[in-house]
Amino acid sequence: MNVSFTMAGGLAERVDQIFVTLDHWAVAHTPGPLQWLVQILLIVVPILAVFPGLFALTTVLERKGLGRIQNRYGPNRVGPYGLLQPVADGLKALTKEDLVPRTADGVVHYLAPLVIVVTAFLVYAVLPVGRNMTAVHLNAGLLFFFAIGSATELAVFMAGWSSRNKYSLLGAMRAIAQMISYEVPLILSTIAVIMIAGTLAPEKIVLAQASYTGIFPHWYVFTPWGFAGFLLFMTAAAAETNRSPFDLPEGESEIIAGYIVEYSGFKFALFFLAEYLEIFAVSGLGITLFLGGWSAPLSFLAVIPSWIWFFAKLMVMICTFIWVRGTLPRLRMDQLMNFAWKFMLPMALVDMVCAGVWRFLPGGALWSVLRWVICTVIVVVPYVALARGLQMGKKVEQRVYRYAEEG
Amino acid sequence: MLGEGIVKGLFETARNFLGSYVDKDRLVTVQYPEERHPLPEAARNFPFLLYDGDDPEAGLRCVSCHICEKECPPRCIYIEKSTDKKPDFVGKPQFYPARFDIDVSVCMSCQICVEVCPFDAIRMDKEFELSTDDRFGGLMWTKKELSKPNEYYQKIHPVEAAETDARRAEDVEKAKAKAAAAAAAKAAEVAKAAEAARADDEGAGKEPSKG
Amino acid sequence: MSRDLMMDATGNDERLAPTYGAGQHRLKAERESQILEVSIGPQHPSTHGVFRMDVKLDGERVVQLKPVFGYLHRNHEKIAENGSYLAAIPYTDRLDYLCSMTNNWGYTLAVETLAGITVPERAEYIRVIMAELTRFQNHAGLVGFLLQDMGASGTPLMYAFREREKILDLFEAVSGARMMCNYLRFGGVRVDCTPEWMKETRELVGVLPRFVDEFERLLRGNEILMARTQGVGVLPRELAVNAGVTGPMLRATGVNYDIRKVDRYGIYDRFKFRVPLGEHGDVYDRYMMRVLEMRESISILEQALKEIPEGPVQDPKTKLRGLRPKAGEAYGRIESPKGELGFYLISDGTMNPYRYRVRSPCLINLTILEDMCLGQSVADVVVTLGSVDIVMGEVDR
Amino acid sequence: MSAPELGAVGVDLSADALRALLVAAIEGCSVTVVENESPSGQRSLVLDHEHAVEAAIFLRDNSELRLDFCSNVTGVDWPDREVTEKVKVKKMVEGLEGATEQEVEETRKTLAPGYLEAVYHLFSMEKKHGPVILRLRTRDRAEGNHLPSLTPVWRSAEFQEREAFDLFGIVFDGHPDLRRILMWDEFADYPMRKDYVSPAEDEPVLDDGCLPGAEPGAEQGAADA
Repeated sequence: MNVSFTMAGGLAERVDQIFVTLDHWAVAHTPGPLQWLVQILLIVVPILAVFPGLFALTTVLERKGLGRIQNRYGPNRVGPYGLLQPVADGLKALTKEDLVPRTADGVVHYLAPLVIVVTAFLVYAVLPVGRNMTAVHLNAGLLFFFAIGSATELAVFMAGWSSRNKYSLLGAMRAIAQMISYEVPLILSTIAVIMIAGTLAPEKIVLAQASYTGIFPHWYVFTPWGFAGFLLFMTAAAAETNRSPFDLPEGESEIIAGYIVEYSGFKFALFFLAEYLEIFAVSGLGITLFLGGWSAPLSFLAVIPSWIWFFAKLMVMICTFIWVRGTLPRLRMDQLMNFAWKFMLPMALVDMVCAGVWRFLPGGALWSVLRWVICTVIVVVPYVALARGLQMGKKVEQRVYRYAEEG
Repeated sequence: MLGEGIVKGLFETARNFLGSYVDKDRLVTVQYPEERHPLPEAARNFPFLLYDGDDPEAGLRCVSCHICEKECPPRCIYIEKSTDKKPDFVGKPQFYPARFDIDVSVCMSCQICVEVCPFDAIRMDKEFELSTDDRFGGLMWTKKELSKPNEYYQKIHPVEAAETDARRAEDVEKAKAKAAAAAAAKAAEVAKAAEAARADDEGAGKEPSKG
Repeated sequence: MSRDLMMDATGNDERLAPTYGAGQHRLKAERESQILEVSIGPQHPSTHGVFRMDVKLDGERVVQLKPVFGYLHRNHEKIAENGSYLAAIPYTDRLDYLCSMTNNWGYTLAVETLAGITVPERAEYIRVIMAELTRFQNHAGLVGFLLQDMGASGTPLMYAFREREKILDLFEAVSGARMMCNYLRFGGVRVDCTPEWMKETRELVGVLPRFVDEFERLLRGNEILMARTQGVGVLPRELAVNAGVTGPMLRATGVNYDIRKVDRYGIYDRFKFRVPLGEHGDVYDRYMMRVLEMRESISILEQALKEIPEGPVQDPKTKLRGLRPKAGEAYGRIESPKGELGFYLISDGTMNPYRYRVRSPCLINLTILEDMCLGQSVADVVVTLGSVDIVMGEVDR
Repeated sequence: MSAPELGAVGVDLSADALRALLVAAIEGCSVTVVENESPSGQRSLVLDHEHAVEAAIFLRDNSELRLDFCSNVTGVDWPDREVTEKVKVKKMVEGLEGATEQEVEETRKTLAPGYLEAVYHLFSMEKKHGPVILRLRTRDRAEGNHLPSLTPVWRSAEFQEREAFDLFGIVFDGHPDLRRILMWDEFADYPMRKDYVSPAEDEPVLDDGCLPGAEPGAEQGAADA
């Protein structure tokens, strides 16, 4: 424990570290041979409790938020303000008949939702949700995150293949193509952060951003490369987790539900859960990398416990996802691929260059202004050029229409 | 192509999100069982039969003329004519329906029966909360279920009902006047006849005294 | 790509095949084994009802598409032939169940042509008001559904339905029903509109432009929408004319043919409105046609509401019940929101029409669905179908 | 509706003028005009089978007419009907004074053969005029139900001719894809014909027997138990 308890922030610190302290206390009061078990349980159980709870909250938040965006009320009948809606949904999913197509590959069909949920939970191991609140301290935490995260592709393809449905197969093919393509810009956009922070451990990346100039924090998002990287990361994350406008694998209006078309009842709920868990995880990673993780946005707000900040930021991210979902139509497969390889990938590389320039330009009053200008130019010019290049060959523009002459 | 259209769209949805909390024009949803839209006067759902007074049997306006049965586009009305007659609102003896059924599972609420009825006997109801836990029963509405008093009509379609009532009152007046005139004429005739009868003892009693 | 466009000639006479010729051209896949046969529909989220497309796919590329209909077939024409002239009106409501007012108008216009019935002035104005309100709500709904097909989570659809709700309230207030209005009669309309109704309509027409603006801000410049729709589902002009495509879909290809202008039925020659024309004939043009026509509808509504005279709304000489037109035939057509809605009636002098035929724009606009979709991906098929604007009630009749 | 005689650019679209044009342009083409007594005054032209496609191409491509838009295609069924007419015949009548030749009025019943008819409503998108109405008549309602297809001329006839085939049983020779369109493929009859008898409405439905207590004797069994 390298946290220094200062007199002034004593109470705040104690509240901040309350879960850590409780954990230590519980482990300390367990008989020696069982300590390893309690230690594991105290890591696993909170994750299994908190994030599915957040999932339940998010489903109702999403439905209400979308509702308000669309000028409706959203669910408001079950419980106060419709807050118990997820309970009703869960009960419904549990009591529904579990249908397996006769021609489906039974074992794989059964395993797919389990695999996807397990991998979705595993990535939380390296996510710092508060000061000293990382489940497993891994030096190569980011690598672990991406390695495990890409295992969901396996589950998706298992689901799509084993269902033996043409729509499932189309959905699975779309999903594989999309996830593999977007993993590249997703990982590349984090490299800029790794270069600057010089570490792969998420908690150290947070600590690198947890200092302040005056009252303003040193978050990476407030630099040109960081801002671009953040946008790239979140776009790729939306694609990676099949969120709108990249929800092609499920593309309801085209291939009905994609790879989950043959799932019903609780298995469907598991897919749903996994999807949201991935969103939380990848948003959490985005927060860790670019938004200062659990650190407070203004220095004097540090009295509020760090884990509250983490979840507050997470909620903001989720709300943004909902907002985007309520606004944008879906891309088409070839456009999606074009976007990944012709825009996202070059931009991620440019962002790396930008980060490198930022890193090696000297500090100082004049230089810091100059550094800002140079790096902004490095990011904006390719952005405009690439965005123009995306419509190469095809003229995509707003059109002006004529009217028939009066006759 | 720089994403400004997307940003514009995001602002529009944000405006709508916030607007739905303040602008009644945006949030048009009505929380149905607790609050309800007032139905417009013209609203229609399923037909019902009108009767005057308190007795649905005696006051039923329908004279079993079968016009609505023939004109009904989905043919969901079934009428059986009575064998005897009963007096209608102006006192003229008329047939009445021994049976008047509407199959509401077939009825398409088109109001053609109301339009073609020359006797103001059938009108459209506004009641729409008709669901029951009985899936197959209760879909054939009989005369008993269909008959509703004029007061009910006045309640749900006040303007229309006022017009109809005025017209019918006029008819009654006319009929009364006619009856009075006829009675006067008859009385004169009777007097004349009586005078004549006095001569040869032939009565005019065979003719009905009332028209 | 080594796939080539295989064109089968329909005959030796080249005059016979000015266009593709009745769905004869199909893309050939490299290997037959790559073909994936998918039946899109009849139960599919974006086939707009019980419509089915037998699609052959090579990857996600369409190499063959056969529309299959009839799931909602109820032989509307036979039903109408068995009933009287009046009894057919409520059935026309159920053709294109989003636009019952214009359906009524098409039918009453045919009967009026057949029997030589004149319509009072006020009724003509009311008809125009109703038809343009219908057009507005149909087009708004279409844009919503199109975006829904594109995967926009229903936001534009909900905005469209929000305004549609207000228009339907107006319909309900005057006709008694929101969708199945059954309002127009040959020789006029069923009941007169009250002054309060007129006032409400004027108020609504005043706020409708705001709604179109909102739509435009939300959608018009959206890059994803443009990328998804421009150059997708292109319909060549000659093919459109030859295949009898009508309505906004035809005008999106640049053909100036609006029956309101051509036939000047009703009193449409009294109003000033413009006919927007497209250039490319793709989905984006079709979408924009609808948006622009919504604005023109508002302008017609404003004029009609200003000029509407007092007077009777039903021709007193016309017998509604038991109409017996002279033996003969008539074809009456109007510009419904979806295209040319025609009614062909043959009378043999009795109370029932001898032949009653609906020329449904939806069905005929689907003729060229395959031509528009070949070589495109499944996602484009859905969007293209959405831009055709079909209602199964009218396709299957 | 403008009367068909009033073409937008002054082209004479009356049935007689068109008939003259067609007869002049196509050798051997026989065209008859069908009168229309109703106020609509929309008269139509009956084309013969052999020259129908030629005539259609002429109507479509003629630079004056340019009837490029075939709006409506439909079938009409005219069943066999008995024509009762009163004719005066000279006949030997056995009278009181023996047989004499006399003019006697007599009702004679003849069976006018029915036919199926395809009606095409043509308009011009270029010239903005119309309608011109074409009719094609089959020989009879049984085997002779063949007509030349005009789909190769106007693509818009594709689905509508299929519909006429489906509902009336008119076989269009030369149609590229003549299948049933609205009824299912196994359906045998032609529902829009006047002599079609629809099947009884109370056919068994799927619900029968699925509902608890709906099967016959269920109540009985419960009572026994």
